Amino acid sequence: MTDIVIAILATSGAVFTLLAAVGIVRMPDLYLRISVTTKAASLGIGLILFCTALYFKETSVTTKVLAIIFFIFLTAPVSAHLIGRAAYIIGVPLWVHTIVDHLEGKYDKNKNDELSSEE
Amino acid sequence: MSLHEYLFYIIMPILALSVLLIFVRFVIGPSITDRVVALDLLIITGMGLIAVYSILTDQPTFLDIAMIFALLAFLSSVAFSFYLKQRRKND
Amino acid sequence: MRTWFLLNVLLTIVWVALTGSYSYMNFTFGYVIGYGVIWILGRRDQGKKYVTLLPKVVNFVFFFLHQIVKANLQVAFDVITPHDYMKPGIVRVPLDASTDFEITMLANFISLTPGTLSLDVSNDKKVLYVHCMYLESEAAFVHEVKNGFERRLLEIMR
Amino acid sequence: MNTIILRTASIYLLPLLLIFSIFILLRGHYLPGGGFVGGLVASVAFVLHALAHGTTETRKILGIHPGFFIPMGLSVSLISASLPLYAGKALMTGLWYPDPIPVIGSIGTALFFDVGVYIVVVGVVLTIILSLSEASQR
Amino acid sequence: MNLLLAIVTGLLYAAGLYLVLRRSLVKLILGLILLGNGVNLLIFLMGRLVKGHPPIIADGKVIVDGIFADPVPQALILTAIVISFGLQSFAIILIQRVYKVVKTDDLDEINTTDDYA
Amino acid sequence: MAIAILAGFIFALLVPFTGKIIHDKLQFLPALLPLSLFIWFSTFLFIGLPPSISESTEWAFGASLSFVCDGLSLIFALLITGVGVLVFAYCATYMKKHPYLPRFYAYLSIFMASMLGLVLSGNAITLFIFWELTSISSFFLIGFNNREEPSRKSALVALAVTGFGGLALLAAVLIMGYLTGTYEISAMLQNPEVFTDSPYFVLILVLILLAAFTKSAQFPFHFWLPGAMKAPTPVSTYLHSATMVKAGIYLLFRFSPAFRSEALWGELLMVIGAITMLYGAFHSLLRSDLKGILAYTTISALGTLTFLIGIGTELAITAALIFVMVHALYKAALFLVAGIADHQTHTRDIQLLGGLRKVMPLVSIIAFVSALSGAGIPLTFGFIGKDLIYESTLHSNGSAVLLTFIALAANVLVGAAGFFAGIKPFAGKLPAALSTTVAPVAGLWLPPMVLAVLSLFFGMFPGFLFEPLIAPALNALGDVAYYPQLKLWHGFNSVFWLSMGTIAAATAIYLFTKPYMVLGHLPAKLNFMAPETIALRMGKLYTDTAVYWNKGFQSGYLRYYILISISTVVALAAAVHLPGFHWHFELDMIRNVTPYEWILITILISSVFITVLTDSRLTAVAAMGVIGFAICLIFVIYGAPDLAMTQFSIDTLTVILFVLVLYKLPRYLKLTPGASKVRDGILSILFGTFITGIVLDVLSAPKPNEVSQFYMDNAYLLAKGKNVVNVILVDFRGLDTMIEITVLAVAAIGVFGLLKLRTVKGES
Amino acid sequence: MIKENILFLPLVIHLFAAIIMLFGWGKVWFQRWFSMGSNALAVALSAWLFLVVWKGGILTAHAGGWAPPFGITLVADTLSVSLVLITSIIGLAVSIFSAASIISQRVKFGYFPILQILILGLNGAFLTGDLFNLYVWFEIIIISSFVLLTIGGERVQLEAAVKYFTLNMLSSIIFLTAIAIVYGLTGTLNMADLALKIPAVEQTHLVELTAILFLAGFGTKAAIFPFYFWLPSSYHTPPDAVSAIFGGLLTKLGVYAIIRVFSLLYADSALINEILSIAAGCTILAGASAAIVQNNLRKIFSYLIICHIGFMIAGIAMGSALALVGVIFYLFHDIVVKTNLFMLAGLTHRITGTSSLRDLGGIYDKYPLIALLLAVPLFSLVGVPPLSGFWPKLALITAGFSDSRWIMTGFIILGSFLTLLAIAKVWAEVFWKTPPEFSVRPNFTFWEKFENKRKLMYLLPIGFLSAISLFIGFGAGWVQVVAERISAELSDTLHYVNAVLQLPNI
Ligand code: NA
Ligand code: NA
Repeated sequence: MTDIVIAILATSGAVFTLLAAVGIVRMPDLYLRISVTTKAASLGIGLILFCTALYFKETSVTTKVLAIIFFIFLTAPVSAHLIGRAAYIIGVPLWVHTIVDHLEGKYDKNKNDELSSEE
Repeated sequence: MSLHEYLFYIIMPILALSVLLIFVRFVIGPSITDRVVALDLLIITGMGLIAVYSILTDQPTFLDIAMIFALLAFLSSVAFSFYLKQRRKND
Repeated sequence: MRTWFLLNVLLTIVWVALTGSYSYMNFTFGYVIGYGVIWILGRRDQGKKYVTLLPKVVNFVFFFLHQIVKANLQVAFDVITPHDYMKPGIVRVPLDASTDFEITMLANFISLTPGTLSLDVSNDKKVLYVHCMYLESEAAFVHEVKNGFERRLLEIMR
Repeated sequence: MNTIILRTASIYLLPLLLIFSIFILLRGHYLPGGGFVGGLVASVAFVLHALAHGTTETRKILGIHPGFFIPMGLSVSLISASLPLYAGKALMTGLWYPDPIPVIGSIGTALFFDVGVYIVVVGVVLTIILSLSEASQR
Repeated sequence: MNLLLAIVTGLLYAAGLYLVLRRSLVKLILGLILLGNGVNLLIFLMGRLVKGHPPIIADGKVIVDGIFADPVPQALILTAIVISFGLQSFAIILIQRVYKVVKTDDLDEINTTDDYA
Repeated sequence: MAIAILAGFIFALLVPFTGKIIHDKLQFLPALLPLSLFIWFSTFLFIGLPPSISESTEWAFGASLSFVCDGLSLIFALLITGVGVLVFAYCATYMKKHPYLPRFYAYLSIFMASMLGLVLSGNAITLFIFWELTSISSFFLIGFNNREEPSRKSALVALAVTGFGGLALLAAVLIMGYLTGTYEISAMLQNPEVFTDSPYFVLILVLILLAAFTKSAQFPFHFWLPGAMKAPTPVSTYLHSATMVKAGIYLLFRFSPAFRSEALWGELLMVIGAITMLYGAFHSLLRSDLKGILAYTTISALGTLTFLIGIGTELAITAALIFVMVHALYKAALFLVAGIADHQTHTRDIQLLGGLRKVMPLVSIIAFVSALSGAGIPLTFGFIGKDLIYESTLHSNGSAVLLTFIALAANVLVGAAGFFAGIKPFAGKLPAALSTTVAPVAGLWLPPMVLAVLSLFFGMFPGFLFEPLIAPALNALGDVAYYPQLKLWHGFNSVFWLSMGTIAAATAIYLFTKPYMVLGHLPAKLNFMAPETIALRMGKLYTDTAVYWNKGFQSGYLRYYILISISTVVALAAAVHLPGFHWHFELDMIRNVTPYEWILITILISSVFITVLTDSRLTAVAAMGVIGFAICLIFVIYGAPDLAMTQFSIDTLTVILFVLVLYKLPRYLKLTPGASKVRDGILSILFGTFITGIVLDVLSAPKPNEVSQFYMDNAYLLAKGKNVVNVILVDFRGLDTMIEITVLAVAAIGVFGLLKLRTVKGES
Repeated sequence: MIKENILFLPLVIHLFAAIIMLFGWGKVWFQRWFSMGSNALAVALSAWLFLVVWKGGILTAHAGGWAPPFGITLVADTLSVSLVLITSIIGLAVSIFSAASIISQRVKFGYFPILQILILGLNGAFLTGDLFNLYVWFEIIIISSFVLLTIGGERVQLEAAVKYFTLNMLSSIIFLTAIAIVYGLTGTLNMADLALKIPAVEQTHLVELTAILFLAGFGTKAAIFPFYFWLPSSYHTPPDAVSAIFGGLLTKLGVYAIIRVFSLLYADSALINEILSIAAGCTILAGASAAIVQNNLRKIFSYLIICHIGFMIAGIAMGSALALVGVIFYLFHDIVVKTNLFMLAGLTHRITGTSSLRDLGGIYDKYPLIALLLAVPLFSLVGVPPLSGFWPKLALITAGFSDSRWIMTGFIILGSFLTLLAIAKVWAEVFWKTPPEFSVRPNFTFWEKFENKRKLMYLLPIGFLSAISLFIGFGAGWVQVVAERISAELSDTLHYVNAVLQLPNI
């Protein structure tokens, strides 16, 4: 029974990961690649890690797995944000079909780390 | 097919294939940020490989490595983005 | 609220120590019992907010999982089919969330959802810039964010 | 870096990673980990904090100059290594408390030695990285 | 796998050497790091490959039964890695200082100490 | 006897601290040292040489402080201390004003002690030690006027030549010691067949001759001696005429009993001696500098001595022994006189000097007597010497006529040169420039006076010398068969006519020619083929080559250093490894490789290539990250979790460091030309292939597991840990870890210093 | 405390000293005095250790209490303890010299703790009986020397450091590769154990290969041809006190490692001896020739280091007992003299403000007593008999003749001759010559401006080492006895192995 659950979870995890992998190759610009990959992979790896918890059925392993998953879900969006932001600042181009860019011109030319205030 | 065989013959290859694909992005770039994203993802996927491998070898202790991977992947993303902006600043 | 949560944790620990079983189930059980005790004791005054928090959290978790799965499938479909359906754009979302913690949580949840990515927060913390993959209309997207993630999050956190 | 998302996240990451690092340190004698990796994780925690908040903030949290950890750690290690000399044994001979305790295992000089390693690593990595980022901000 | 890893080891040595022979300071350090990786792999191989059996005594046991990966090379590599980390970090800072002071990272211009004084 | 030698060294240590006293009140105090020694040695003349004057203390490596005073040593010891007394006394006046007088005395007494040690040593190594010390003290004395470039240069040249000879002597002594098993000279020379019959005989011979010839200024090594005249005149008198240059002669005397039987010895000595004496004699006539003339006549005299020893008959040896003394007496006197002339007139050029007899009649008599002795006029000691020389050449077996002719020619020239040096400055009119010249004080003329008196005394009563001095010396050299008659008058035999002819010819040259004016330009003209020029040019060639070689090797280009080092390693290692290396490929070797391993390897290899080939530094760094990641996964797969953790943490930290540093650095430039890329590529591939081969080779061998098995068995039981790797790190091999963290600590301190420390410019 | 624990003391003392000084970070006077004090204590401890070993024979101590070959064993035979003693003496001298000459800015940035750690590393390397541990000691020496080399961060220092670092790292990598292969063949790292196991390895070509790799690794540290390039490009750049300890000890460590490893693991390898012979000749020639043509005082000394390393390598290549006596004797002499020479260079630099022969001069006229003092190391180096350099050369040349190694002996003689010329030139230029004028340097405190105490601290270590040189020269008999015992111990591998592995003596 557990084995089947594990198999299912592992499969879906692996598939999500594969999706992310395909996505990162296929997506046309960096921002889309980040959008696609970070979460899909996080989800996929989270699922696979959960399999290990189920498989070993030990408190210590489960704790660890939960900790890792928590950690991934805490850090993945932060690093996605950081890289996306850095990319934007250094001028990594958006996809040509991007329809709107509200950030355009918002970064101070001199202090490009600073996003100007709204007022 | 036992769970181990399933993991070994199906899951591992899928993950390995993902790794390869991600690596393709790493190779083709084109911008350095692409490579950074690819590296990040590579490490995350590596965690999956390690998790499966820990089941295959019955060694839960490998999970600690996965934890370290997660931590350091984050750190390197932070560092790279720090660098990218600093470089811009100093250009 | 923190006090109440700590009280709950304390009660859980007492329970676990009393029963002497350190399994996850027992922890959860101890937490539920402690929660019940708090619910009974404090439902009329400040404890009320804490007591009502749990359903909200559960609600949010399900909402979030739903979002994730939905978005994932959408992205997945896009990825595996040859045609690109994306209509990406960077959208300016005005914020009601005011503390750093609230903004961070919101931004992270938005990022975690496939197809959207929080790019930056303005210096005065009033605006969040979000990169969105399937942007049908800007207003709709902003509304979706504000009524979806932001509202639910702020409900829990305030 | 000027992003509240990172800054906020790093505030929560710091204690989490420190706990994790101590965990890694203490169980090193039984399972993978130990003073070195533990120390690295701890320093990574502070480095993250420094990258997010700037070194001044991090120094405030540390309280003392990170370089000070180096002699501290070295002396912990060296003292636990040379304690056996006073007991008439060779340098670094393990002296053990008789009964093992859970998670950590046996308490003995080797453990304190590893703690010293941990502290040294924290001191070294932080000294290097904090001085470097200070120098690069100049 | 022995064969593949032997080739990889050789490749790391070769690449390290090649980079060390360039004129850029950065490449010099990268080359040294690659060489360090090569050495680590070589030490690891010298302990002979054993798959999936880390040298850890299982719960409830007092010795390791059966086959196990040789722990000695692992310990040696750990020591070597840490040491090279110390050296490398110093070297990395050094190249920064060199660049600041000499204003070049071209190794060919860093040869005043061999001049006839 | 050791005390006698030591006295000089102790004196040298004390004298620099005497301060002013040595300049005035106690100015003659230093002369007491050689005087007392001279008296001590003189006692041997009267009480005879007790057979047991040999003291021995083991030192090290076969050297022992053993001193033997036989007849030969005694002659030299008396010369050294005797001339020493006079020179020291002379200096007291001559150098009185010199600020460096104390150290001058120190050098001089070191020299005297060393020279005594040299002639008294019974041990060959000790002899060598003193030999070198004489060279060194000579170096200091030649360079005594240290502020003058020519002085320094001459000192260097002299040291180079004599130092070279010294090493030859060392080599010779060591080979002989090795062959005979002893360094005690007497024992060494007891069975000369041991080395005369050995295959190394010629080598030993050549080495000894090199030593002797360099020290005694034989052609073509003579050139340092004229240069040595840059030293103050007393030094020239003492070292470069009377004593030190005779050290080589002493050596030849000492070893002649052992080598005499070999024809080569005699032939070489005669040839070189003859060339030297003619060369020196001829050159002496071309000089107008007083000391130059004296230097070349000294060279000629040294050649004569070598020549005589080469003839090797008892008569010749006797002649040589006598001539040593003759030469010391007259040449020292002439040098001191030259010093007086210089001191009083501030010039040494005989073209400018003249008529000084009017100012300093006493000195002119001294000079006259000495010059006559040099020319071999009867009633002077020189006559006895010349007499014996002609006798030995005439009685030599073989080409007596030729030898006699050579001796004659040299004597004529040297005699004339002696006149130019000893008579010319005093004869004729006093030039106007010298009109203010005053007579020297007694402290200056007394010492040469003693010498001149002795020249006359021994010239008239040569027999005094034989019993106490010459006979024991001959004895010491193993010659007992024939005692030549030392007397003033032998009758009108051929020897007498030769002597007379010599005098007549020399006088004629002096009176009727001015070779230093007519031919004075010759030395400069022929300079290009002078041995000195050739030697210096060879030295220059050598230093040029050294510069060239040094610039080639120590080019400053790091990559060439690496290239050379690694190529050497690869070449050497391949040379030993390839012959024993047999390897063949089997498919089995890769059959068990799983797909994920293939992928890992693919990634790893590609990343290596990216690192090497990319144009972007950051990509290279990121690719390094991937390499680390892949290696880390390999570690995981093959059971090394600790390694994986550490490797990955370290890699990441390194990447971070790089990243923090990189943006300060310039971008990669295309710097290296293609050709060197190919070259480096080939070397790298060879290196890599070689490593791969080694790895496979080792992996095909069995590995004993004793140590790891011990760790696995005892990690828990004895060291209370279950993670064996960690137990090794903190317990079994904890010392490594202790040092390792110290390494980290040092690195951190270093980084901190690099980043924060700025030294004040200029201060260091 | 058990007797064997004495062995740890020369290590522990320096590490403790370093740590305590790190706690006193930035306290200049404390660091200076504490460093000198601990070095003085170290001399006493080393002397004690020397006496214990001299009386009782080879002493071993097992870190962690693990019997060899399982733990790391420290082995003190006569060679090791002699070198530890000399290192301590040099350490004391350099410490005093540093206290006088190292500016307070450098002291504030950890100069003295790192000096202590460098000495610690040297002592450790001399005492260890474990191959990998030797590598670790080598590394600590590299890193601390690296830091000392760069401390202050002046341009030449940095440039030098790049070369120093790279070539030393490469040698470490080669060394480590060799260790790995040895481990892969034998499964052990204890040198005594290896001495037993290596002969049993069937693939002799691999064994010889490791010998070559070790040779390259150690050869780089020892600065033999063609691995010496790092030395002349770096040794003249750091502060003089640093050059002094580098020049005295670091290359000699390489020589020690060659002696130790080759006498234990590859005794009587004809191939290695052949290679060493060629290397020795080239080393002598390269070093001496370059020394002749250099114009920087410290560079001349640097090249002379190389030349004289060649002497020692030549002796090792000859391999006879007498040759080894010569090598050991030379090692002792050279350590003392080279350290002293670089301090001398420091002193002349302090007096004249320059290290270039062109601008140097006048010391003989102005400071005759200093000139006299400095003459001792200079002429000891040349091997003017009977000073210290003479005796080992005597032994080496004799050994060369006894083994009919004519060419190599010729090289030694040639090297001696060229050394003589180089030093004579130094003497003439630095001491005799009247300098153009003493250079004017802002911010530079000339010797004349020093107060007497500081002058004394400059002269004290030079005088101290000169006295030791004189002792080695005039008391050559005693040193010979020590060297002969070491030579005998080195030839008797079995005795060493038995002492370490505690097998019953056969
Ligand atoms: Na560990
Ligand atoms: Na020498």
